[in-house]
Amino acid sequence: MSPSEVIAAPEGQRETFVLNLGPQHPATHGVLRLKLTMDGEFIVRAEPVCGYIHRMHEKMAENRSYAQFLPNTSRIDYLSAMTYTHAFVGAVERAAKLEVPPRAEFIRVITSELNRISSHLVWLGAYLLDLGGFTPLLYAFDDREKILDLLEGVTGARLTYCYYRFGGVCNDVDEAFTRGTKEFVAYMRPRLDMYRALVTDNIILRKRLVGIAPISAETCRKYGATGPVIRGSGVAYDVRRREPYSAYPLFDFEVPNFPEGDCMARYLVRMEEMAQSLRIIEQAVDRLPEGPVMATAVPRVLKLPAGDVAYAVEAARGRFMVHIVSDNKEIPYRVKLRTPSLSNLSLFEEASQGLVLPDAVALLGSLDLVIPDIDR
Amino acid sequence: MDDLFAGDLIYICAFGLGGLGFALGPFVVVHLLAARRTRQSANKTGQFIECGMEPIGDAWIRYSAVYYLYALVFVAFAVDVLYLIPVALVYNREFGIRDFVELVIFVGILSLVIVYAWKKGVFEWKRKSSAPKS
Amino acid sequence: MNPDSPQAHEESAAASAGQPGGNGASGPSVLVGPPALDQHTPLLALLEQGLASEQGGSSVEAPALAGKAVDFASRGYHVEMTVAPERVVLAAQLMDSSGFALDTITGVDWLAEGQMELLYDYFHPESPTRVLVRCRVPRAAPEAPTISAVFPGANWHERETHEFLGIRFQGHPNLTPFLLPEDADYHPLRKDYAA
Amino acid sequence: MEAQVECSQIVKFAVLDELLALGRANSLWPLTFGLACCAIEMMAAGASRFDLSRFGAEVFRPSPRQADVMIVAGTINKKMAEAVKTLYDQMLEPKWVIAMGNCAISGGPFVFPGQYAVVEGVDKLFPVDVVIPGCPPRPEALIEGILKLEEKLTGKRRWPRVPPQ
Repeated sequence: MSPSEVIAAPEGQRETFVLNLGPQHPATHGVLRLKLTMDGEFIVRAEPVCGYIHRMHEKMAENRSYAQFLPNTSRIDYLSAMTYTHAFVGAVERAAKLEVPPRAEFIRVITSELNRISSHLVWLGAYLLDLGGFTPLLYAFDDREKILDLLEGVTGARLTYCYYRFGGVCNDVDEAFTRGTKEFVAYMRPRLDMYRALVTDNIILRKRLVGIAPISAETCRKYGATGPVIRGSGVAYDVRRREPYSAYPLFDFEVPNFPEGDCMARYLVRMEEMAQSLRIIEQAVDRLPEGPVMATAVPRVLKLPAGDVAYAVEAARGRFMVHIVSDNKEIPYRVKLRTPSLSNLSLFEEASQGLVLPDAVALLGSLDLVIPDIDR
Repeated sequence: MDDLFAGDLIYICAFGLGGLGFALGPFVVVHLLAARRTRQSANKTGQFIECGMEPIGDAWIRYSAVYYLYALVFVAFAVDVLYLIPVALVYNREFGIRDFVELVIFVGILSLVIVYAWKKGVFEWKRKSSAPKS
Repeated sequence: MNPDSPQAHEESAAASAGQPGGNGASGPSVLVGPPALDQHTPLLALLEQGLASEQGGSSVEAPALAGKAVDFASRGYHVEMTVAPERVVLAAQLMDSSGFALDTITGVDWLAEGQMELLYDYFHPESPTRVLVRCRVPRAAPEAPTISAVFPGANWHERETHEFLGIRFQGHPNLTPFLLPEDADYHPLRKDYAA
Repeated sequence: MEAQVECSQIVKFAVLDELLALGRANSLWPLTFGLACCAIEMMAAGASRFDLSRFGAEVFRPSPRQADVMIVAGTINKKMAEAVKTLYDQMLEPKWVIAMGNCAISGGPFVFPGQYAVVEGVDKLFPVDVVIPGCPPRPEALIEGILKLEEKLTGKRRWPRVPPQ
């Protein structure tokens, strides 16, 4: 018994205090509030409080037509805006049975994967900022600017693209985009090796992440966590493989997963995913078919048949599913947005039991949350 | 009172006043030059900073002993540096190996605090309380 | 227009493996769509048999366990089950035991029919099967048992459905507003909600 | 919001104030207050390509006590309004507010009949100095906003205004 253990307060007078890791905090990447019941440096109970950026997306969906809701889809999770628009557009196409020309499908895959890489780069910069390293943010954002230039050339926006339409994409991809994408893939691969050498193999990062906050596959399933969180716990669940949509079955790519389930596993999954996305983009650009980018017979006023339709995509944070209930009018009756960040965060209370505060911040960063994605 | 004694006295008073001035000077300057009030929208200026939220509960509770031990190790080395300052003043008069050896011995003995604290597990931040384990 | 039972054609080979499934993207080569419908009939049988055995003698409300295979290409889920409110927890346990994960809980306010509907979406980490469990509750006093004991992830979904539509979940540990301010007593997603 | 309370200092200097204003204008420390999409563009502005540190504004202080300007980057909703007002009060004078993006200016895309959650514009809570339209505004627009605030402080514009083509 070392003297420091003897000095600890006796049982009855043990006091915990409540700390607000509140809405305005650099570690929460937005306005998430964590009510932490702390005992010294250890977390007794962490209760996430959400709703500080609730923007009524589902209420807006109920009084706008399908086309008017498109801009909203890229503001739910603005870091992977393409995949979110892809889900909404896919759901409407699935219900209205619209044929999307193959060239549009390929363009959707290319832009979605570029968007996934840019989202992972923002996560890399912000996560290492949480762990104390400032420089990787500058490198990651520098690479990300190259992707944003490519996407801006085609869609005109940097963050909230509204590029997909029901039945295709709104304008075609020019030669500069395909050449630029090839150059970007060639440029990015050595950069990923540099990140591996500089950041992944850094002993301080390994000390902060290896073995911290392990999450079992069973916990992920119980809470419905998906994306890099469940792939970090050993389950190779990827919506692009499980429920093949768009042109993804035509490309071969692995689904990286690591069995440990700790923060390092989730980190490695995202780093590996960037390399896989580069592979997909390379294949898609090489086999980009010619032809129209917009389906021909798209009705002016879109009315979905009565009933439910669901469409799931693999967003950067996990499984994003749009569930539309329509009653044969041009305005949807109810639109449910199943967002990955909500399920990924719901396991935080259980996973952060007994962690030290800095490890809880490392766990929070490894879940890669976008708070408007939770609050919708 | 011969003048030597007066000279020293003046020197000490000047030194004391200078110290006092350094201590109280900023208060005066701030009072004069800083803005008197800040604009309010919910007059919460005095509230503790807790990410924009109302702090819950009180901070005056029994903390675990590890914080105290961490502070103790810091104080030990603060005092260590305190003694090194006068040495630094006279260190380069006529350099002798003896001064260097004395210095190393002095710092060596004081750094035994680190060895003791490390062995006692202060730096591992072990959980010293009996709160419900995870 | 009661959207309760979309005319899902039974057992027709609509989405056989050969024909391009998904949303019919006729890519240069044939897209392999999700597996054929018949792959789900064993699951369907398991669920219905599971529900039937639980239900014991009283088989009066036969529709309580009407489950049917649905064409994935037009609906996005493979199996759809309509369940009475008190059987929701049982359906959740069946889903949990066969390895499903809760996707989300959607509340729909059918104002015209004076009913509210709860849609439980399930996905499976290892298999492509998607299941939708429907449950109708009267609009006057919308009540449903909580499944947060089976799926802890449902805790937040139920809190959100409660605050947006006012559907009470019996046995829920902490049914306070989740996204709206703590003292919110209005239900914004109800069709008759006036700001 | 109470009347404009007199909060300038006791002792005033004519010439020194201009020097003070120039010093403040070139070292505006923003409060890290990213709410939504505009926060990503604010981070991009702080990162290597757009580089806010050319204007002395790259030190993002998390604590309101050490921040000079509050860049409201995102949507303020009613549950968050209380916290925003607390943060504004906790900032020390001289302080300024930049409303970045349409949501901070007027509620932006989330204003529709029957909306129940969004505060339509941050100027309903406290006075705003500079307004940057856009959804989200580009990093260059944020830099222009900071230059506009510097112009407001020092009275003259340090960088030549680019005439719109």
